Amino acid sequence: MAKQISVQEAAALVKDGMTIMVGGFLSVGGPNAVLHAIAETGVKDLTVIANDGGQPRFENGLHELIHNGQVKHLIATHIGVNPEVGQMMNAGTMKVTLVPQGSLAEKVRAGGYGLGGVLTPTGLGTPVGEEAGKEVITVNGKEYLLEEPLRADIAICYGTTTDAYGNTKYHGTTRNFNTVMATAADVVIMQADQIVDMLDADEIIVQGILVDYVVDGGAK
Amino acid sequence: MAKQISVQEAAALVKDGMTIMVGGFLSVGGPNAVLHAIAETGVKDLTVIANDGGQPRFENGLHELIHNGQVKHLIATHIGVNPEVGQMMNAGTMKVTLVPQGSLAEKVRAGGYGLGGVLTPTGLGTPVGEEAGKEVITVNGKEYLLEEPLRADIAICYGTTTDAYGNTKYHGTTRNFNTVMATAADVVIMQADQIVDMLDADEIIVQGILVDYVVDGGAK
Amino acid sequence: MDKGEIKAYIAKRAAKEFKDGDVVNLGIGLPTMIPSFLPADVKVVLEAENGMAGAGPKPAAEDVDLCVSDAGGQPSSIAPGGAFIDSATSFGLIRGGHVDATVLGALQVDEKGNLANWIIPGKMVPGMGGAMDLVVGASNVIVAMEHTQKGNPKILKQCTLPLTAKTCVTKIITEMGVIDVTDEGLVLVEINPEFSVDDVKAATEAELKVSPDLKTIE
Amino acid sequence: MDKGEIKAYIAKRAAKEFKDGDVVNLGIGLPTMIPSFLPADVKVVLEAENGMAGAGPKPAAEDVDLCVSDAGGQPSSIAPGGAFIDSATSFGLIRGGHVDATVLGALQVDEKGNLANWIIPGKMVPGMGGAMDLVVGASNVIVAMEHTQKGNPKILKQCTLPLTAKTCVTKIITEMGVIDVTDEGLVLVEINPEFSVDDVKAATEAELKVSPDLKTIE
Repeated sequence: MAKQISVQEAAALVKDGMTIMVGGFLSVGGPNAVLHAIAETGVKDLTVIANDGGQPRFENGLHELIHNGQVKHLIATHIGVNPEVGQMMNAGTMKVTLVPQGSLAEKVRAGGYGLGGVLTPTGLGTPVGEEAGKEVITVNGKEYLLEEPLRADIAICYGTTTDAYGNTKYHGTTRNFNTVMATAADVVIMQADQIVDMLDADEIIVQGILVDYVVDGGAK
Repeated sequence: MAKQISVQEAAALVKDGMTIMVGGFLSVGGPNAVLHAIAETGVKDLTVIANDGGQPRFENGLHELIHNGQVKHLIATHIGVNPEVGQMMNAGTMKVTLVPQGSLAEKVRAGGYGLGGVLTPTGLGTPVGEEAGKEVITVNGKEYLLEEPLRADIAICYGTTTDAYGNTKYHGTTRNFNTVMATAADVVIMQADQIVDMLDADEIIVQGILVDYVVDGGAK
Repeated sequence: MDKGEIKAYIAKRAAKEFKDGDVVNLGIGLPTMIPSFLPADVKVVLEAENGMAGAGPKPAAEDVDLCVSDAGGQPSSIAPGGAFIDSATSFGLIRGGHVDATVLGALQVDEKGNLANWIIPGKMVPGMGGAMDLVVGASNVIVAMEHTQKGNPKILKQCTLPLTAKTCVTKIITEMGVIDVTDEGLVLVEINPEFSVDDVKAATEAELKVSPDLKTIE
Repeated sequence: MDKGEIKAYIAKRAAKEFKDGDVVNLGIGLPTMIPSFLPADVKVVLEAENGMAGAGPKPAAEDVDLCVSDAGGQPSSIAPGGAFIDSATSFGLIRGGHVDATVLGALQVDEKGNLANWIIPGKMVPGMGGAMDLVVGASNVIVAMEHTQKGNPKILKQCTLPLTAKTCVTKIITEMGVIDVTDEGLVLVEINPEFSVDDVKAATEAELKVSPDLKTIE
């Protein structure tokens, strides 16, 4: 069984200097209630692994953390939607590491699934490839970049419906990085719109054995 | 839309010398109707990538192909349940390559998802590792085997329920290798227990864009 | 050509690249205009890298589902036969060659088909998002863009900005014409009759061959 | 010890290794007897590598669902809170350290914790199935087996059969006792009172240290 805790209890698990993974894609499928509570704790020097740098509209919790200066290092694929991220990056107040979106998904999955890395053609011959010091490995005459695994201290994920065991399913495009991130952290928090007794075993997207804590994020 | 064809039409797609992937785990979740039709065509010199060597009971289509001598080379994880496979291997009438089950899943996924391979600790220091000529790559001080991708000419997969678009969902433990194999072949055949007009987009396990042909395997 | 018509003109021509059943990923901006120009008998499956294999049109205001967006974060819908997918699956489909074409904009393209479209160091840093995977994974990579940027060529001998990927572009469609990227370099295969071949060459820094079969864009 | 009691004795002792909520993968044969010996307050989640994170007991004949099997291909069931999974997910969970323990048999184990359990060249070729992944991925690798094979030691100085994995075994449970695999070698930590320490040593080819805290198996 996953333990059900409050948004404040979930937020209190995040400590200064931790590396956290945050699910969501711009304003869809992010664990905003927990992120908002983290913003309120004032925790700092976080390294955040996420798809993007949040979106400065709606109630975007990732944007809030960044805006507050609580993030020391952002590892993401796209930051253009939140101009503040680029400004902080250029001003040197926040370090930003850009990763191709598909490579980020595989790096997190590799971290969660015990792989030492994956070989991808993505990024070859670009600033995120050899130039960034990544190893080039040739398989059957074709070159690939070795993308190493990523893990975090805590993954903060969103789910549409979660059960008492932590099993989770999704509606719409809310899965995004939530599914792989739930595999790749020492502690996994699942913020759900709805918590039910038990989901159908055929319909589960994130397995309950991955989830440590369930948080009621409130129905949308 | 995926094209719906008969089991015989599906079987006729398989030609002498082809490499085929066959979903299923022992007697659960295998595309037996199509395999039985392939057995009847008498096609030969097949290379088969599958979890196991079939089970010599129930209506096991993979066992039938092997028993008939239609398989030249079997790439599998476990052959102990079908003693005939070991006998053919030792007699030299069929080549057998054994692969760890988790590595097989990742090799097929890599083949289907455009990765040049994955790094796994599984098999290090064993006859399927360095001794078999696999490259050892060190990441962050830890050794891994480079497992290269696998692909096939045709993947013959099973699904519980498939829709007109080829979208497929599963009941029970029938998913096994069907899901990754559907990504990793030039032509993908999905034998379904049931074919419906359209599945709920939130419930799909194998995406229709992967599936070329749908075959009605008949309800169990 | 009238500035206000350029994007629609490019999108309309790009729409001719697809056949019924193709799986296509469309970048933000101009490429999203393409579906409205598809012939009635051509239905493409839109892959949205944020989570749909089979996206539908932008929903009417009253039909908006906040849990369904496109890769730009804008409200979207699922098409009949579409499937919701996670990011690892989405990019598996893309990287694995299950997407027939991607259409996207560019800052620069060069003679070898190298593409730069994700960063202007020190100025614009949007990040590559899914672009690097898309241009490596999709079977056809079509750049759909205005031919020049404030009068400066964007089709160059060699890209000067950091690359998105090497030798990935297969075709360039602009308001001036259609250029194939071939082993022998860039070849103008279709032209907008409002321009001459010399006009196109003058707006192109790269060496531009002209197809002996040069056609007029209809 | 009575031959007919050996397997149950080993399974009963192995059942004490788990705490409530542990995720455990059980090999075919003897290990599958373990759940029936778990205390009432210890519920483990059974991972079945063929496709369940949370397997239930063998169903009664009238409840058999042909689409639900265990990794041996035998009818099984899903437990409350269990999830059906595909092979890539299953081994991701295993390799990624999300399985707390695996209990499996062995042909040979040695002083370094090396394990051989998948092939006797020229004779028995069952294949490794999921074993190689399980012993590399699970946090605890418990070998539960009869101490000897037809009187011959199976706990050796060095495995002679092809390995399943190097230095992977953390504990060995037999009808004679419980042996921890430590950096200093094999240490007998518990003993079946029907045997003397010398009996155990005589049945073990590997050097066997004896814990100063040696306990009796209850």
